[in-house]
Amino acid sequence: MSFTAIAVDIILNSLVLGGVLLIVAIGLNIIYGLSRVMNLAHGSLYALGAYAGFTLVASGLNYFAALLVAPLLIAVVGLIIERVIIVPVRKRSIVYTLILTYGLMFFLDGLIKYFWGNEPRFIELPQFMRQTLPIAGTHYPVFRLVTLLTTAVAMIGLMLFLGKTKLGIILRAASSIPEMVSCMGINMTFVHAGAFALGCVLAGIAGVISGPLYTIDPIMGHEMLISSFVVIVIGGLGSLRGAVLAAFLIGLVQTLAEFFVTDLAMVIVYMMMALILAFMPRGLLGEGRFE
Amino acid sequence: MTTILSTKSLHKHFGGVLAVNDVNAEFKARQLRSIIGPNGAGKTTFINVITGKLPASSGAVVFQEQDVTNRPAHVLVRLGICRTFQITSIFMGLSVFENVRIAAQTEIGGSLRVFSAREGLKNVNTKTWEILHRLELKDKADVPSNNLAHGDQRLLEVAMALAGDPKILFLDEPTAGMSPAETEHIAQLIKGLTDTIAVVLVEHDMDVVMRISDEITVLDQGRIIAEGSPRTIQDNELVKEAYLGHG
Amino acid sequence: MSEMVTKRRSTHPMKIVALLIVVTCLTLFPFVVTNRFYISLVNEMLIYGLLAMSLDVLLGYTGLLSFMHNAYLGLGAYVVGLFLIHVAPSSLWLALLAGVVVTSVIALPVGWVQVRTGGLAFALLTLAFGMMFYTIVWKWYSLTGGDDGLMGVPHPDIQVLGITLGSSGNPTTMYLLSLCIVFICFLLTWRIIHSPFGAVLEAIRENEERASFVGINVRRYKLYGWMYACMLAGVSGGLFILYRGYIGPTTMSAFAGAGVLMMVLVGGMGSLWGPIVGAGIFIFMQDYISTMTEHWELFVGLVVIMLVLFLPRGFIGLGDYLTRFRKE
Amino acid sequence: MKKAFLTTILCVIAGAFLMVPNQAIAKDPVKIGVIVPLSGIVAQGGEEMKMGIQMAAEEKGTLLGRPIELIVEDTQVKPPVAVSKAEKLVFKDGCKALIGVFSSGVGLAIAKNIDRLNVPFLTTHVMTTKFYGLNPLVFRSGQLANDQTAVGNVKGILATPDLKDRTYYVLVHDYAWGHDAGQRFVDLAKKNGIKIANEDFDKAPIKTKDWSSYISKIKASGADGVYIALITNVIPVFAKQAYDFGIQKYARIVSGAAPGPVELEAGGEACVGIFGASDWCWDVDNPISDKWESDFWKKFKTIPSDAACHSYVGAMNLFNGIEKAGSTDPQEIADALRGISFNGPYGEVRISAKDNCMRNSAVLTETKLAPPNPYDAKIYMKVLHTFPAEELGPPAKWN
Repeated sequence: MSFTAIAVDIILNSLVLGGVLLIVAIGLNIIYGLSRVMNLAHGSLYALGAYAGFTLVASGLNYFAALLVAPLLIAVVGLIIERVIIVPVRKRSIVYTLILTYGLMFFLDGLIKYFWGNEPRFIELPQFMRQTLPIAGTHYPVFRLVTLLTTAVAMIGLMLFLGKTKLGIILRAASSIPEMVSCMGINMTFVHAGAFALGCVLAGIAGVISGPLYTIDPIMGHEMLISSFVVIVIGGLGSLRGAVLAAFLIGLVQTLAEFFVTDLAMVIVYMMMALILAFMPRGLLGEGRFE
Repeated sequence: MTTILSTKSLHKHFGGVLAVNDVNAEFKARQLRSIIGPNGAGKTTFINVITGKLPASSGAVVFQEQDVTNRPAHVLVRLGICRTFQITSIFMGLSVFENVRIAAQTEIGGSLRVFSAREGLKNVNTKTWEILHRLELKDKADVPSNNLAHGDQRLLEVAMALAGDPKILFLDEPTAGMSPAETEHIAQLIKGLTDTIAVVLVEHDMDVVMRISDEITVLDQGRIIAEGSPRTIQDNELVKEAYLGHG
Repeated sequence: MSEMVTKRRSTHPMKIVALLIVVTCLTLFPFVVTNRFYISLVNEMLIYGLLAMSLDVLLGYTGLLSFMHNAYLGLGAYVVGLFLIHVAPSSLWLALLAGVVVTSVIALPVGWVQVRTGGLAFALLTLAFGMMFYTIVWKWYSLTGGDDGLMGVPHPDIQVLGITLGSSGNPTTMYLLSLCIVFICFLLTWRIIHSPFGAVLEAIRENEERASFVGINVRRYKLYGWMYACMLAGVSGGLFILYRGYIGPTTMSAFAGAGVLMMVLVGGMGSLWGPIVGAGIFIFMQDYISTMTEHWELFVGLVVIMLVLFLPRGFIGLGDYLTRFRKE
Repeated sequence: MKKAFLTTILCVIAGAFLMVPNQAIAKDPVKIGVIVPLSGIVAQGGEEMKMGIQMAAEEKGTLLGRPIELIVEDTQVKPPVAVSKAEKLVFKDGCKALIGVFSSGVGLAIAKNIDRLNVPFLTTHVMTTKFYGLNPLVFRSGQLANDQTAVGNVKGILATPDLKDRTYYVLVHDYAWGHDAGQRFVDLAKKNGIKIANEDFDKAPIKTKDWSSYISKIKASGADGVYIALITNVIPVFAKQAYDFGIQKYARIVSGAAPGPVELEAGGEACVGIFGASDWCWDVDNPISDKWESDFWKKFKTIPSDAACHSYVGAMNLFNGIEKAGSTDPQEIADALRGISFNGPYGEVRISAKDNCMRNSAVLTETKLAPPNPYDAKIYMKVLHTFPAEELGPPAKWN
């Protein structure tokens, strides 16, 4: 295999990994930025999204339809969670929210185990996505390319939503100057719930696309949660552009590390995080606005 | 009178918005200077930059001929630049005595004595009682500070700032939300502080400002538009315009 | 954070009496119940009690959340175990010292990075760094035995001033050693928490901004608090490996970290003894319930949620509540 | 009041947990501790092992005239957890023997503590070669050892034209068994002239979900064969991802541990064409095997797997050993187990008196689309060759 072919493989792999990381992390970051809740159960919602996708596809739904429906289901679950257990602690110290959502994470994992059991699950893909596509001397799976495309579409959609729609503009305004928004008569309850639902939609999308990418198992969310922390801490808490930068940086570093040193791949990622934070405590693009 | 603290062409911007624009101010020892201006004039931002809550974008803060720009807050406090906040900031879960005691302990020292009882630091206790006495909070020493009335909480914050032995004290709207009687009490107290230290007052209550200030600085859109005695400020056309123009 | 505070400050004589009674009962326990399984179980409660107490120094007194404090128990345990295997199989005190020193040396740069980033990022970073240690321990097969764990750690004799008190392999002797060290650590921590230093930590917990505006170097004191908590965790790790004789990376996993957090929550933050009681309850429940249900995670999650929503001050909160209830 | 109410509820729930009585004590049963993984990555295998042991216990009915009580504990495939579970089973519950164990790490950990536990310990699913003559109380009965599978696989590769002239990329799971299996295969393959692409083989973390980096490495190495020693549940995961990258189009996969039939179903067509040596699969044809299969299917309604089968064989050996010893004394049971033999689904098996490990024959299988079968399996392991026990040998020093 030629050098270019290997390089193309590595670059595509790191883009796919970075893309999934980005969607999960940016959902987490939006919830935090807009409603000041650090949701540690976000990884479990992502897992739930994957299981929802699995069940929908297994019951005969088209993969792309599942990609639309499952995130909405997760959004509903997220709204229920937000209304029922997050609202009561919103006024308390953030430590309580952290602990509460940490408990929620284990609860959701337990629930997943209870309903779907322990065995790994796979989302069946339509036949055309099971092919490989020759690119620069390598054969790359079509569905991985579709995954990349989905990531891009989701991100562009998110940008348009936040930048162009009235709803998105309100949400963004609320994140920078909450006092002003409540002066303008916008209901903060709506902003908080909206942010949570939006984050959950993203978690759901990530869940469905990583179904065929990896395996679906009850603890798939744990690793993803930690990785998305690394992303948003490196990128800067609450900074969306920072998250994009950090996600692809980590995707690349992790893929390279797995290819060349294999054994200590994750350790290298953590070390990189520690180094970046030692010199930039607020992350790459963090302004410390949300501190 | 000697200048104790001055700013040299101080700037602070948030993104594209200039909140503090080329401010050169001087604060003199044993003088009460008020900073006034319409809402959003950059008063709080200005003292946030001086006291180390926010980093300056450019310019310098000079304290006793020493450049202290962008030093961390705790260093400035140890040098003698203390402050209170617009929104009461005290240790809510602790008693009134403990609130002031910690401030005094930090100033006097002994924070690293891990094997002695905290009640055992004699100098700290003496100083704490002295300040509580001076601010008439002595009777409430054992009350948890979250149970205090709003006025007393504001007063407690002043007490904590005083425990740091300030050379210059910044008070951000100390009378906000107080009854007329409480306002009068705290106004007298502030006036009395200038016997020994410099006080900088950010205040909306014009009555108080005009009555107790030695000098007044008027900020509008991050710039100083007027400076001088209460009388000259009252007659200044620019000031009237600034207040009326912005409502 | 004011909800976390216990206002009791004075040392009531009854408290000292109660403490003495508890310690006496614990001392007599292995002579009354001779089944080695139960002696080991209570020993584990004591060790995790020490760990939970050290987390309480961070969470309940400094207001810092560490999701994976168990990582430092694990580090301490691995260091002591490796020291006993490779360096000196018979020097128990030297091994414990090495455990504490190495744990501190590792915790220092981690803490330094963590305190620079502020409160929320601090909590997230404890998780990320915890996972890093977990990954390293789990990957460094040649040193730690990876997933297979560190097995066959020798059981040195316990010697004080040249007198041999017994082997650490004997459950009863080891139990008494743990009890003794946990008790000393408890007294030491109690002293430190009530010192001027403890007052600074409390101030940081109550209002970080105000703390820096009365002249406290917040980052530095957070780091001191962190270091002390990690040292105690190192001690608990040393005891853990001595009593178990083996350790695996599971002890350092995120799930185990949630367990430690839950011990503190169950017992109640900001009281030192509450978390120790919490550890006892937690380990008892774990032993009891995990044999009955495989859905242990569901249970842990539910209890944590319930505690935060309805009983934020844990076991002590319940005690206070009942006292008030009776008065009414 | 709301708080008071909820607090009370919480207390009542906690109280209820404490009030549930410990298992009602039957009339002095012989307690056997079953240590299997019921959560984590190999929970499926653990379930199957449990079924096999249950089947043996029901077939036996009683031991020494007393009922058999199986107490099952979940190891989570984590050695330290397993040791504390073993301690609990022996010291608290009073089990007279321990059986089960998936994963060499877990097996070795318990073996290291066996003198303290002081009960016979019989593993049914441990493959490490370190078990030969490890401890008088420790036995292996059931699964083949790594040296035996390596021999089986190498012999199989040499005997199969499609596999013979390929270059193999070796990828193992990063723990005791994976390391051992990988090393054994590499050594033996080199001796027999089979080409290896990476002698310093890859060790992937057990948690690995995204195999794309490893697959890129396989592609980059130019190998046209892959030797994997992965935990059986992961085989379909790996196979599927490799399939997506088109690896199966030009390369053949040989597996150190034959994949379990239930997992194969999940992998679908991606799992076709995986070779591997095993002791048993339902394609094995003999009357005992056929009867066992149908009994198993009737009882559990799940495809009979090798994990269930050799756990059954192991449990039968243990129970027969206890009967033969005539007591529950650990040393007497151990003495009785040495040299014991049993004629089960995969023929006559014998626990060697020299090294406490079992000798049995093996088969080389290839996964194929299944013919019509009573278990509704879509994929099955077809027997290609059978190797008698003598050919697989353990090292000469034990024979």
